Amino acid sequence: MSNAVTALNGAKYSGLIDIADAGLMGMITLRGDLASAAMAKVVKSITGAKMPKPRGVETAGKGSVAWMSPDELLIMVDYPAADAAEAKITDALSGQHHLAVNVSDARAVFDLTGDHLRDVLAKGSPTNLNPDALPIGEVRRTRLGQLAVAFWFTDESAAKLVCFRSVGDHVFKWLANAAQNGSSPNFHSDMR
Amino acid sequence: MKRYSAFAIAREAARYHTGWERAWRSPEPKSHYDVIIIGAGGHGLATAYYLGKNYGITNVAVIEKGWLGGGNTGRNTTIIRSNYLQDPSAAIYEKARSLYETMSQDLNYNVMFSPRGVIMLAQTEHEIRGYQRTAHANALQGVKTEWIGPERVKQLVPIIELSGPRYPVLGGLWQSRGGTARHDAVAWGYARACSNMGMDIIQQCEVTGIDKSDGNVTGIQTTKGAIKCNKLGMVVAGNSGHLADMAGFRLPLESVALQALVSEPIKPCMDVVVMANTVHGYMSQSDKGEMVIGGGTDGFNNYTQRGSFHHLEETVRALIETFPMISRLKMLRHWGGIVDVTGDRSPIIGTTPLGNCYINCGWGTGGFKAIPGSGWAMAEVIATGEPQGLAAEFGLNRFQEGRFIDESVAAGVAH
Amino acid sequence: MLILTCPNCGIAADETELHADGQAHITRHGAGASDDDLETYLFMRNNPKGVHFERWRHVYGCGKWFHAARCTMTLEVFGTYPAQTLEPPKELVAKIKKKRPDWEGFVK
Amino acid sequence: MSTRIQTGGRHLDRSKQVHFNWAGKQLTGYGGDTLASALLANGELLVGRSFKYHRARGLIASGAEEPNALVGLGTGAKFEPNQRATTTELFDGLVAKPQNAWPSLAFDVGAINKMMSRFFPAGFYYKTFIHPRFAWKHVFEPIIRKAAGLGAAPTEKDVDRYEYFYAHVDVLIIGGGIAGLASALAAGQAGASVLLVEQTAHFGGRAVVDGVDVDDEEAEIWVEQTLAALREMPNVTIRNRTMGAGVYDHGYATVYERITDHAPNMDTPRHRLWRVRAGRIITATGAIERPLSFAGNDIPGVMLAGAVRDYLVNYGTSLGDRVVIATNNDDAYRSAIALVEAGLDVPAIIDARTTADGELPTLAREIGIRVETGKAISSVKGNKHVTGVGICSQAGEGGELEEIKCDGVAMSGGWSPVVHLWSHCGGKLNWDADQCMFRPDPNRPPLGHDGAGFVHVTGTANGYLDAAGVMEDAIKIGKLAAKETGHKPKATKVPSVFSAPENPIEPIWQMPQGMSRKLQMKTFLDYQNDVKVSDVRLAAQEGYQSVEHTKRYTTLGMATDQGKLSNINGLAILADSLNAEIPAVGTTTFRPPYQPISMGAIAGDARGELFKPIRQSPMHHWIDNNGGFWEPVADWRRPYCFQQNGESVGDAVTREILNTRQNVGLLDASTLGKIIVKGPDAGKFLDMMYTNMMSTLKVGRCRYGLMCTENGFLSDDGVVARIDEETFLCHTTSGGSDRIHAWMEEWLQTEWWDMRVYTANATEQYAQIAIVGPNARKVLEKIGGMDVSADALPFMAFKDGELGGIKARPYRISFSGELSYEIAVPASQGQAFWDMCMEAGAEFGIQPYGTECLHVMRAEKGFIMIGDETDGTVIPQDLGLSWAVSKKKDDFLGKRAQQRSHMVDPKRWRLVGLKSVEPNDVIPDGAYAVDGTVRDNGVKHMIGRITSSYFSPTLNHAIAMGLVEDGPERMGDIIDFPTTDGRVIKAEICDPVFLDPEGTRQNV
Ligand SMILES: Cc1cc2nc3c(=O)[nH]c(=O)nc-3n(C[C@H](O)[C@H](O)[C@H](O)COP(=O)(O)OP(=O)(O)OC[C@H]3O[C@@H](n4cnc5c(N)ncnc54)[C@H](O)[C@@H]3O)c2cc1C
Ligand SMILES: NC(=O)c1ccc[n+]([C@@H]2O[C@H](COP(=O)([O-])OP(=O)(O)OC[C@H]3O[C@@H](n4cnc5c(N)ncnc54)[C@H](O)[C@@H]3O)[C@@H](O)[C@H]2O)c1
Ligand SMILES: Cc1cc2nc3c(=O)[nH]c(=O)nc-3n(C[C@H](O)[C@H](O)[C@H](O)COP(=O)(O)O)c2cc1C
Ligand SMILES: [Zn+2]
Repeated sequence: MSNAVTALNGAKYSGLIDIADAGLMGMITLRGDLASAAMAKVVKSITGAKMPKPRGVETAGKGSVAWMSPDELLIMVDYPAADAAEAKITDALSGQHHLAVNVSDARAVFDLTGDHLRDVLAKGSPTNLNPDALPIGEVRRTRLGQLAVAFWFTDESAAKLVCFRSVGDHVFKWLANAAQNGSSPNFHSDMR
Repeated sequence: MKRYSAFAIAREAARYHTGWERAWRSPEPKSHYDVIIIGAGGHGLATAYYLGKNYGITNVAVIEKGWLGGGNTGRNTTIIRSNYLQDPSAAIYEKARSLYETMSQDLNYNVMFSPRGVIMLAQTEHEIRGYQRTAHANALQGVKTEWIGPERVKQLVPIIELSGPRYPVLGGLWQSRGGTARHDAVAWGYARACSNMGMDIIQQCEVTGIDKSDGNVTGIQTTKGAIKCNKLGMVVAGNSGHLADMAGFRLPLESVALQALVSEPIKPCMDVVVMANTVHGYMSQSDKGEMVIGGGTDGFNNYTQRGSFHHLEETVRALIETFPMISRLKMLRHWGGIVDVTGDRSPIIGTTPLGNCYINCGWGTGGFKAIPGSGWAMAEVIATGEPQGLAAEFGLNRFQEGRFIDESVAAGVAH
Repeated sequence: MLILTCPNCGIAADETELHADGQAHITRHGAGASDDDLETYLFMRNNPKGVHFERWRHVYGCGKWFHAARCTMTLEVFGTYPAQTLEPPKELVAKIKKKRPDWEGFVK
Repeated sequence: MSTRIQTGGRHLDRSKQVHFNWAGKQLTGYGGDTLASALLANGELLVGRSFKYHRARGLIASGAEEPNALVGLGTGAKFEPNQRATTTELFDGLVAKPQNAWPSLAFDVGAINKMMSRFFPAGFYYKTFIHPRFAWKHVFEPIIRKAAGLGAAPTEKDVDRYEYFYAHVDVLIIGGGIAGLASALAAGQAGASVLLVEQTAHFGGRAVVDGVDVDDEEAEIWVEQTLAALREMPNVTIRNRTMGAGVYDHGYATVYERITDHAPNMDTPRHRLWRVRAGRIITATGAIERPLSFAGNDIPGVMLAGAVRDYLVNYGTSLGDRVVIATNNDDAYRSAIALVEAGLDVPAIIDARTTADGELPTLAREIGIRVETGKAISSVKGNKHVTGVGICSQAGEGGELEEIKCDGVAMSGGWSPVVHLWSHCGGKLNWDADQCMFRPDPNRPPLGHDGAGFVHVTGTANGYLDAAGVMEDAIKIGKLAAKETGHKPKATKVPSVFSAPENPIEPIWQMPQGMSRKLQMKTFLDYQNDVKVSDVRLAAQEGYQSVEHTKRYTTLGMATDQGKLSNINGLAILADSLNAEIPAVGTTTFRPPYQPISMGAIAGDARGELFKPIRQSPMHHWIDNNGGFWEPVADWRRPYCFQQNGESVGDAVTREILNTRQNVGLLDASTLGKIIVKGPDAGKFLDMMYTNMMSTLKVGRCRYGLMCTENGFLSDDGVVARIDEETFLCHTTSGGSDRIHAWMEEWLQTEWWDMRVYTANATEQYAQIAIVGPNARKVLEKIGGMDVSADALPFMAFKDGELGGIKARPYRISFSGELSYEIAVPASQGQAFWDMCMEAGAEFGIQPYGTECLHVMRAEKGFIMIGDETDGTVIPQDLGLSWAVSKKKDDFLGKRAQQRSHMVDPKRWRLVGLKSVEPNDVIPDGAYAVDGTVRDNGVKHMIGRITSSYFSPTLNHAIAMGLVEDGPERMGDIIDFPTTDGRVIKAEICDPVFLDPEGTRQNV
């Protein structure tokens, strides 16, 4: 897999916030009965994390798991571990109706950091980005500009953002444009 | 009725214009009419006009809940063209377009029909093929259109950007005798002519019920009382579903908001009408100088005459890509109209489950251009009681048969 | 610019994150249906002035469909509920009745 | 003459000189000036020409309501027409020029219209220019267009940036006068999150100009303190130069921030359009003063009394040395007093009321001003500026009693609350006859998502003219909004507010009362659009009686100021003409935006590269660097062909076809949709989705499938592979992946939620690369890693394994009729695999090929293409695809619809091949076939049409596919295709499979 490249190919930008290609990440879309014990168990064994609450993201040593919809999780592990994790889930849930798909290559992942994070994202997303509406550790699937994205804050000035691979370039350009120095609306960053 | 002319104006100027008479009467409703038309929009008024003109039927009332011409006729972007793909559409829109050519003279009212030409831009290979198909069909239908290349487009519209980064202009379908007209004047001109034939246009009178007996309409209930009639025509655009509900039948349509906006007026910079369908925007410049811009429809049922703002964003975005100079113009006003969109996006003209009740609706986003043709056809249906002539293919029955008149197939839209 | 709360994920979603898709609770008429039923299924719509039940998808969010009861005259939203039902929940119908005493009630 | 005076000028920084250019002249103002105040200070009274009559016009107002002072601002790529001088802050290097005047503002040729104005009453153009017919388009319209239009069109591409910003707050407060500030404080103290916006650069509004006292000190002090307190609050955000533009459903508001208009060299976006979602919106937008309707009320030097005061107090600028006041209320006396206090002369106050004995008039008399009651202005003397006024009695018909020399007139017809934003989304108004104003009806507010009112109005906008009332109302409303958004308002003390008490206004809608039609023709209502009292009366007389008809007939209120000054005066005249009450006539509809906003701001950042997302395949950059000639395919870009050193697009396509058929070609097929469908009911589900039977497909095998809409029309096609007992992978067209995935989910979620099926859109997980041509197998064998022989991997099968060390799944499917493998590899390794193929294939003649080669090759094989052979009205049966429509299945989507009478009509056009009689004659795309007959209505009868048409280099012959009436029964017939250039192309009907009907090439 040495010849694997991300859609962003290591792109970086620094302005109101720092934008960076988060590199290859192992991701599995898991659909099924989120209430089932077997599901919680396999999620735990793969990521170390517990089952997230609606809209939640749980992170532990080996990986993270994000709640995507009432019957869907996004499991995040190291890129090389994804195939094995997928196989493990399929195996563990063999008796029950579910779907596990490796989507590691279908996405582009960004690391975003900086104090103006909420201000930059709010230039493109209609979702409520006030900290009480989107606290750390909650994932938001929304629109950024014209595209579907998901993001979550890992602390007040750091977030991960995921979009589809084919539009990684567009999202990068969009973010870089929105993060140009001197253009902060200073709504979230100054006032709160 | 005093005729309008330059001479009449000069005469009136001498007495400070105190001698002009009313353009139309505002009578109280009579108890009975041969024909009642509900809806004093362009289509309703044109129907009444041709009932009188073509069939000599003048004991007619046009009932309007608000002010005449205040529905979609008073809030559209006034594009007139007839380069439709399907035969029945091409026929009725071309009839309408040709009637627009002489409307000012026919009505003795300057409706400012301005055949300045309409270009529909092709911005993808798919669109090129669609428009070439339309051009072929139009040639056989007797509708004069022409496929033109990008250089010709630039000649006609110097402010256009041909090589937009996303959707370059690859050419266009050009109808040189398409154009615009002064929308309010169309309604006013017909109203004046109808009133002059002795018809009653009753404004501020809302129809609240339909009286029926034995599968026929006997009359209507209105906010100004009950009125009887021998025949009833419903021509109420976005309110058609509501009226049908009163009459006890359902229609294959939904009412949604369509929006438009105007910029502040500027000196003439664009002489033709441009439609960019891939990016959902169309624009023309009015005689007063505003850029008149139309956008997309909302996805949800709505009767508020307000649309959602994001459609304007999309439209303006697209038009700035196509005409970069408009970025520093300002939006003066935006508004919405409630359009009635049918299952195949083509209109309905014809009979209804009630014997003597006729319907004309479903013009959706594109019926201004059809007003005279539609009135002509609807008058024929009402007068003869038969769905025939230009209306023949537009009956309600087509939905059950699966016989659609679908204009969207060749990259076409309805505006 | 509507805002609707998605009952599937709990987000009060902006209209631009949603996809609207017309009347809800339409009965599918497939193979063997009469001409009338098929026409009703495919084309005939209530299109009311007033209370309307309709289908939405939280397309830029959880991706799930849901239903909303909304007034087409004021755009008031009476409530939203999951799409996996043949008719609106009773409590919602009661709530609407209370707000709109003249409303004829849910008709398919 | 207007000039700068020594004293006053709250906003001015007299230490800072600012140089600017007006109409080619270099002028100087001060920091803090607006363009309007600087022009006035420079004695530049004449600022514009009106729309219709090109009349000379001066400043009327000092703010957003200004109708006359519209200028062309900036140059080149930063030129902007129709910019209001009153809302343009002065900056060094500003360049502005007058509009709608030629050759110059002072001497305007168009002004000839003015002489003719008697012939151009409202709506004259409806009554003339009717004959001869062609003349409208060719003679009259061009003249009218040239004369109309205000500012010049920009010519260059805008170089500025724009952006959006989404903000969610409990309370949005629009307007930063004392009302807005007090509401913000009350709501903020209660803990609500507050956004307070003020359109100008300054807070405080009118109270600070009017000499109001708060807690025994000048209002300004309270304003500063309140601002300071608000700035301390973390839950409050404050923005100046930010206008509430529109109020929309469900608490949505557009708010227009002009970031760099006052300092255009800042390197930030020029405008930011905020989209605010607010729990409650408070509009504290104040009021706008009305002009008085007297003859000559548009002559430069006639100004609103409040504006005269604004220029004096805020900008240390006088309208003139001798200013006559005309009024029907007490407020205008403040202007008189302020002028006298500034050392200027007020020859008289002409008060139309019969008595004026309130505190302010008394004070005015005390300081020596002559007050005339029951009087009116009969005429304004002067042409390009005021030289005097004629006085008459208000009750009469305008007989002049006296002429008073003056160089300015300050008029006040009373104040109209700014109810625009309240009304945008349906808020209703009541007529307050005592105060002569429409004010919001709190019982009929705009309704939000929960059915409750979501807009409150406060302060003068809510009809309170006295400052104390404003303050009390504002605090109450601020608390109410906080409470309604879930907060607990604190008990606060209402500051004590003092302003001079006022006696009632009297309704004066024309001056004098009995003015003749002739005078009415000189009395302007709408300055910008030149609508006069006579025009409104004419509209009423002619039956254009609805206020909406009057508006459209006369254009009253349709100019760029949207009738901020004229609407109320106009409808009062209309009411009078109709003998109706003002509320019965009503207002026209208030529509956003409050003031015009830039198109740039509406479009935001989505311009240029960011205009629309372009989806890129994993090999996008390689293709771009290797001659790829792009074509948009849905949101993707795909290479139409790969151009090699200078060859034409057509030549490239021919080369690619021949090479692929003779050697081997490489196609990036990554854009094809790939949807995984899994579950115990997956087969059953797909049997409903596809017209053919999918549940019987064997694991490891592929099947071509068709999908239809419920109307029976073909909507997508693709190959389905069965991965395991429960799992299928469905390929869709490039444009179809999202649509078909959504379609599947829709059925699963909303109709068959009992089916145990999950789907996932895995389109972008894979790069999919097609290796096509006789040498395809050799290339893969060279790469190695998997047995790809015909036995191990037969036609219509697939296999999981590795190729060249990369996890791969080759499918033996063919869209070209050649030996072909479509290989899915992880997207991240797509480029690596592509490189491997190019390298390994070099010795076998491998070349990449694009979409056009793909299209021609599939047409040679008679394969249909969604979007070419289909257009949303075509059913599979039309295309000879009945074999793919299962007869065994009970049901599938579209089945029933395909049985309707029109769908089974034997006259439906059906697919055939068409071979031009003349081998090089490619039939144009979209051409129709005719049989020579003509229908009753003159239309030439059409019997078919072309769906795809190409020149086939393989066959060296023009080929086409088309739908033809009775086509399949007419093999060998020659039919005619007329072209738009008048030729007729003849073509023979044939089988659509032109090449290798037995399939020997692909099945090896
Ligand atoms: C923003 C916008 C842009 C458009 N652009 C174009 C364009 O560029 N070109 C084009 O060709 N078309 C365009 N259209 C479409 C076009 O405006 C309409 O198709 C056309 O005006 C419909 O005319 P009408 O007479 O059928 O309806 P309307 O003009 O809406 O008239 C219907 C009348 O019925 C009255 N009515 C309703 N219910 C009752 C009742 N119960 N009792 C009494 N009266 C009642 C209404 O008040 C109304 O006056 C556009 C539409 C909109 C909204
Ligand atoms: N006595 C009278 O006849 C009379 C008449 C009018 C006003 N007044 C006095 O004026 C004061 C009114 O105070 P107030 O606060 O209600 O009004 P105000 O006019 O003082 O303040 C309103 C503010 O809102 C701003 N604004 C208006 N529309 C806006 C928009 N769309 N977006 C952003 N900002 C916008 C204005 O620029 C202004 O600063 C009181 O002192 C009152 O007594 C008196
Ligand atoms: C072709 C056209 C041009 C228009 N030009 C103007 C204009 O110059 N100024 C203006 O204020 N409104 C203009 N309008 C908009 C009308 O004022 C009005 O908003 C529209 O007719 C809808 O009516 P409503 O806003 O009263 O509901 C125009 C409308 C149309 C259809
Ligand atoms: Zn959701």
